[in-house]
Amino acid sequence: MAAEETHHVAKTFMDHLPVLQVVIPLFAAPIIVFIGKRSLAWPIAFAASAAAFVISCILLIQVLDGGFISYHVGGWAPPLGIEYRIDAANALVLALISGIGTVVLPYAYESVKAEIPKKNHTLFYACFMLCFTGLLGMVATGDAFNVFVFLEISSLSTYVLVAQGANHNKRALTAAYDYLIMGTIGATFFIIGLAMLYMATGTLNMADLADRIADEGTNRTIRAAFAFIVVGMGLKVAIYPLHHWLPNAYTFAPSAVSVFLAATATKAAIYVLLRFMFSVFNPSFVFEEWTLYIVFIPFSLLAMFAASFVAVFQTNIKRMLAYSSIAQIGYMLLGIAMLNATGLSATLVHLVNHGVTKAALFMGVGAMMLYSGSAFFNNLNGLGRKMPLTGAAMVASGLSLIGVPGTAGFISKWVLVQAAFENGWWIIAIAIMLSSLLAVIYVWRMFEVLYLTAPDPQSTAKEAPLAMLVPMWVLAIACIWFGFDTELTLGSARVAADGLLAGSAGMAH
Amino acid sequence: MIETFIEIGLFAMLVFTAFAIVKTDRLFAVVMLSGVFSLLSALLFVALDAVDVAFTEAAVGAGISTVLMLGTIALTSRTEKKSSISSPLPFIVVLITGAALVYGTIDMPNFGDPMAPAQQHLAPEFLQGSLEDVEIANVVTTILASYRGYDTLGETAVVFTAGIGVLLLLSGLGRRRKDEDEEDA
Amino acid sequence: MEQLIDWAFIVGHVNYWLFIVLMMTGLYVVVARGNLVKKIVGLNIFQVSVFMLYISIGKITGGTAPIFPVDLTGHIEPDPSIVYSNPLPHVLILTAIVVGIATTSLGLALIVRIREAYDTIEEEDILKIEREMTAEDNKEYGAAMGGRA
Amino acid sequence: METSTALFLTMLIPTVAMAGNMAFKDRENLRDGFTFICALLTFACVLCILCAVGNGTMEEIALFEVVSGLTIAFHVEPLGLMFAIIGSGLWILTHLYGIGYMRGNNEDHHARFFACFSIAIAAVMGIAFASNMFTLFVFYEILTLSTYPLVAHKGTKDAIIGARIYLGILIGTSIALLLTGVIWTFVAAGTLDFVQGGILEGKIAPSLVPILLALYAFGIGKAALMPFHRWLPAAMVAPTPVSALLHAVAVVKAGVFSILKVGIYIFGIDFLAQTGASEWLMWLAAYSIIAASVVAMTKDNLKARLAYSTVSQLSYITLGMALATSMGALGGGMHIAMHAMGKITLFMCAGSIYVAYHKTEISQMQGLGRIMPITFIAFLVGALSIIGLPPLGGSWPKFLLMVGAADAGHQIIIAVLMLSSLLNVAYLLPIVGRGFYRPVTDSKLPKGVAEAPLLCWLPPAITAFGCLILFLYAGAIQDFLAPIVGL
Amino acid sequence: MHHHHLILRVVTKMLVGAIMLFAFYVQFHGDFSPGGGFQAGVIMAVAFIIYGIVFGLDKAEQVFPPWLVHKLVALGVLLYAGVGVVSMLLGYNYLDYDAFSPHHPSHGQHWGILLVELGVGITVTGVMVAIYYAFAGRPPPMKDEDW
Repeated sequence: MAAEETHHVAKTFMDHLPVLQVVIPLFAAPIIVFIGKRSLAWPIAFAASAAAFVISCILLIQVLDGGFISYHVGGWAPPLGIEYRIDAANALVLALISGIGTVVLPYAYESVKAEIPKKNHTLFYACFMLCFTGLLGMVATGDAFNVFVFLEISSLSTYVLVAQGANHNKRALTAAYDYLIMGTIGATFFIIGLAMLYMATGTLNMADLADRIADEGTNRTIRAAFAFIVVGMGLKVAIYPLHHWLPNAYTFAPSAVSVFLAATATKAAIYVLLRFMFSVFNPSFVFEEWTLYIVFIPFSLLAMFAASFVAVFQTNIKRMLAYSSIAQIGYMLLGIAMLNATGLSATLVHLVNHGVTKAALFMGVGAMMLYSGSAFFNNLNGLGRKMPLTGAAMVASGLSLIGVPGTAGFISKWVLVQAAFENGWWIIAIAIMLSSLLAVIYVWRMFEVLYLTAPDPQSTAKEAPLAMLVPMWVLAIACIWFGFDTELTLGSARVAADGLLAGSAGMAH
Repeated sequence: MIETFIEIGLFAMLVFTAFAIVKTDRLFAVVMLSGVFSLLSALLFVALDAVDVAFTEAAVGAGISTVLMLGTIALTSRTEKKSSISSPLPFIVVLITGAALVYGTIDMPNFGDPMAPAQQHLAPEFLQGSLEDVEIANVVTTILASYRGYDTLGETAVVFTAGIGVLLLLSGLGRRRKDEDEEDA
Repeated sequence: MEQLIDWAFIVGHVNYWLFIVLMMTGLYVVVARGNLVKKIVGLNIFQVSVFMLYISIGKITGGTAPIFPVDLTGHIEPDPSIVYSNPLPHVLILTAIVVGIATTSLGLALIVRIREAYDTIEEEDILKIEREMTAEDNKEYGAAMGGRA
Repeated sequence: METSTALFLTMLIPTVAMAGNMAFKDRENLRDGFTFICALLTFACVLCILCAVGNGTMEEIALFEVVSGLTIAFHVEPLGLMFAIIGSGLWILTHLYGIGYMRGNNEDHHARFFACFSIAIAAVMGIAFASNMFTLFVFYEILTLSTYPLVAHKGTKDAIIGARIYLGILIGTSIALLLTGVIWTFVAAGTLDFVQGGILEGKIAPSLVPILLALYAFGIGKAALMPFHRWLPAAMVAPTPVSALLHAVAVVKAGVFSILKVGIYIFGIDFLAQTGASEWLMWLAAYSIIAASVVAMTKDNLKARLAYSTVSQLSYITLGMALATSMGALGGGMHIAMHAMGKITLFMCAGSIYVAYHKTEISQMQGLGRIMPITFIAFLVGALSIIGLPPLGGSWPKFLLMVGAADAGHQIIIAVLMLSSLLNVAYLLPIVGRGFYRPVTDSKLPKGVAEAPLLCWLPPAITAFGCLILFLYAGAIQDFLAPIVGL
Repeated sequence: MHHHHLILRVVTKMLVGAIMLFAFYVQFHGDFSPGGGFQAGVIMAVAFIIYGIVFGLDKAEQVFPPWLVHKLVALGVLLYAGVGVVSMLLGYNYLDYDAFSPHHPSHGQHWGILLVELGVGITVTGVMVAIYYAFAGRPPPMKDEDW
């Protein structure tokens, strides 16, 4: 560093954005605990997430031309130091995560009041901030081991957040425990993969890894590393046969947590999977040599049909939405397996669209649970009529989940099917459509319960408080908005997909 | 050569301990064996030149986590119930994973090979950097706190997360239990 | 002429395979055992074995711990004749150990809560209780829907 | 007024009507009056467009681009304009009738009912003026969704099940088949614009054309081509004004209209004729015509019988397209108008009978004609038009279709059309016969003439008269539509 | 819990001091020998835990009150992250310790490493003690004697 000292140029605020994005919420968590005042916890958390959201938007705008921003944490140039590397792919996911976080917090204000004992509020918001930080950190970083560290921050806080549902139903505890076991196995698989990669290349920086794998070709160690990383992250993503932790975790978590997790946690993991598959390992290596077609396509099809089918038979809306999430993850994986720019942009755009849609739906259910006490269909009878604004928001987002034209979900489906046709996969295209029909069935069941059944005469339900309605409607309007104006979502997804498909060349310094 | 024998001896003991853990159903013994496992692994780390890691593993694995586990079994139960159903699935999972791992080892460089990529690519630069730029004798400290200081910040955040997680699950913030009980009442 | 058994290869790899045996023992305890505490112990074994794999990556035959010799005033006295093992895996594993203990403590805290809620820490008993809860939910909410709770 | 402004107003005004219905929820007269004015204004706008454009075409107006290459855009061409005229014109009458029916029948949730109704009309306008397949698809789905609450209106178990079938088939076919076909077309042709002569020629292997056509023909479930016709009878649980809207004006006509659009502007009549891709569709449509008529004869429930009659009549239009001749397509286009006028008359009559005496089964209608003469005479006129007897409008399209069939060299189709007419006679005329010539058996019925409320019998009387008028102006309609097939 | 042996109590009192001293040694000598903030934090926590085991939870909570433990938990992270923020305010990258002594970077590095290790130590001490308090404060299902 001695050489650099003489011509050190002072960094400005704008230069620090990539790291500030993560550090601001990271700072917020201990501040909340340190101050320890219940009344200040929420404002601090909200301010931090709003700041992160603004920063992520600025970053996204900066990288939309296809370039990238590299930030050297600690002043050490990669591959020695840890690098933050923002390109269109992770800027998009960062914007999604921070956006959802910012929208969820006002909602959480009311819902946490109702669901979590007062004495735990301060710690709850601190934990929420840590989860937020972890997700942002694992997406922003360009260092493979740093992914693991931030993955664990988000995972550990998630387990705790899920367990907070125990005040309501004790099964939240076992759900959190199962998630902890599965999550830890996943994370350990991930570091086994990293160990093998490190053994074969001697580096941990993603760009450097990509270069060295591209230069030296693959061997059995690298292939095994790939398998372990995919399975490890697959556990976090809830790829179909590895999804068992997800339904219980989403069902029994407090409403605000379900909203946040459903919209962001699996999405961040999918991003990491994409980053490794396309940027670190060469796409041609990943797919031709590994014939992932044979692995990814069957499992994603299985997810699309089996999980949707299971969702149809649920009596609890939250669990139904959880299974629907597993099915939707199938669509995203299918987009990856298409291995063309359109398919990859379908994955990325669906990642955003589905995040927004699912968050809105979980918010609606959470608002209704304030009065119904549970998310069982029978307890929600006719609530759509008693809570017209909540119900309308759920209709809008439910339509987006089906993929009705004019909604965000339609755009994802369109692009995905287009990608299938570009590859000449007629059967897959029809399969996508058929599986989305299952979504029609389960979403429509929800609508019927909300609108066409007689409400419980003793129900005291009234419209949800404003603090819940506004976030819900922001997301519901986003569901519609992204169905018409795709400049932001699909536009960035296309840039990101091109960057990812460029493979290691896209990571070059 | 003597190193190899020590290592093999340690390995044998580790494997023995691990199998004993599988077999035993008294949780107290399991926890103690788990502590033993950690201590043995710490010894192995010393043999592999990782003194910092050995120190940590001894403090954490044999110390803190044993204490916590003892605390937990005091609060829960002291024996494991034998499972009535035995499924071949776990065994298959383990077998497949193991096979994948063994497959991965085939192209690994030999153990201790100074020409392995891991020794050739970045390690010399770290050693050099610690010597010249940072001027700190313990290279592990240099990398931990400076080169990869951000990882360590993350690590601190993980510890912090665990701390507030346990507080959220088992007690509350700030007060002592008695005060809380009064508030609840 | 290639040898039938490549001894150099076996000697150079046998410790990896031993790590794998340890890892798989740990993993087996996690997936096969029903006692929640024992699962955590299994997880520890699994993770510690992975740590050993990492540390063995850094080992150089004839090397020594990566700490430079210092004189009495604390100044480093470099000695080019000493070979140092690779310190990077050590750093990674320090972080990973901390993550491991964090996971363990959270898992144990959850177990304590589970015991208080279910009065057991055996997976089998818990599943039984949960099945009963589900059956009750089904009776109350499921009949009309023909589905499962 | 700019034509483009008028075009947007046709969609905007019904939307405003919807908002008005929501806003004046509890003030019945204000609400219904407001909607009526909106209906008149919409019709006026359509007429404005008619005056300005005539049977020419107007430049495309793009609203905005969703994805590159996919725009929400509108244009005016004769077929769409005709559909818009029918839709907006009949809205006025259906609205009047709806007010009478809903009030006379003491139904609940009037505001919701009329609001959804208005949205459905807006969607019809969107479909009529869509200038590409994407826009058409968007409005097609809006139409499905907005009519769902109408079908489920009563909220009874039957209504919910009927609505499920309705929605399940329409959404199911449109997403699984139609959308697949649309995306396939987009990938193959690179555009979805409606272009005279089609966009697919040379872009797709001839052997795949029948498959793509099948995706469209079955995907447009609203055209009720067998075996995807079940939603139509299922939707009969809806209040009768809805049935009138669904089965005469908006929904089914949107379906066959889409089929014609696809045949003419996506595939192109010539391309279809060259490849012979539509031949199987022609036979299926012919089968549909006969089979649905036979089923209709077995139905005692009046609305169910009319529903199957609709299934049969819709296949005329599909058949017109599948013949792949200019005359056939023209006949199909014209049948949209003629059948709309005839069928809406029949439905409104059925509703009048229900409002006045709560009769739903044909066997209960003995002698009812003498009590409600106007209703039954209107019904007779509508029935004759459907059968295709001169001097009523329905005779012309059948004639054109036969000419088209002859052009295509399919004499059997001519026989099918004639047989179908006979079957029409067999299932429609006995209803009138019973009404007039059988003695009254139900002692609860009043003696002497006692019609349904004014707003219930007047609209069908007007549309019945319309059937007569259309006969006289059929030539004008034919000339008006001629440009769509390049004549 | 309150009738432990006298010898045990005396020895513990002596040991606690020694353990703390060792913790400080590990904390501040990490530059030259194995150890650092994490290990020091664990050792420091062990001192309090032993004290708690021997003298009882209540006594330990009097000596080291929970509110203080919780503040320390947060303080350590704040210190660590704060070092990064300060380096940022000085115009350097996040956690670039050169900022603390631009003309002699290695001094800056020393300062930075010292501070962040201290942050780690504080948090780890706090967390370990907090976890111990949380577990020990939970009522057991049955008394030790009943097993």
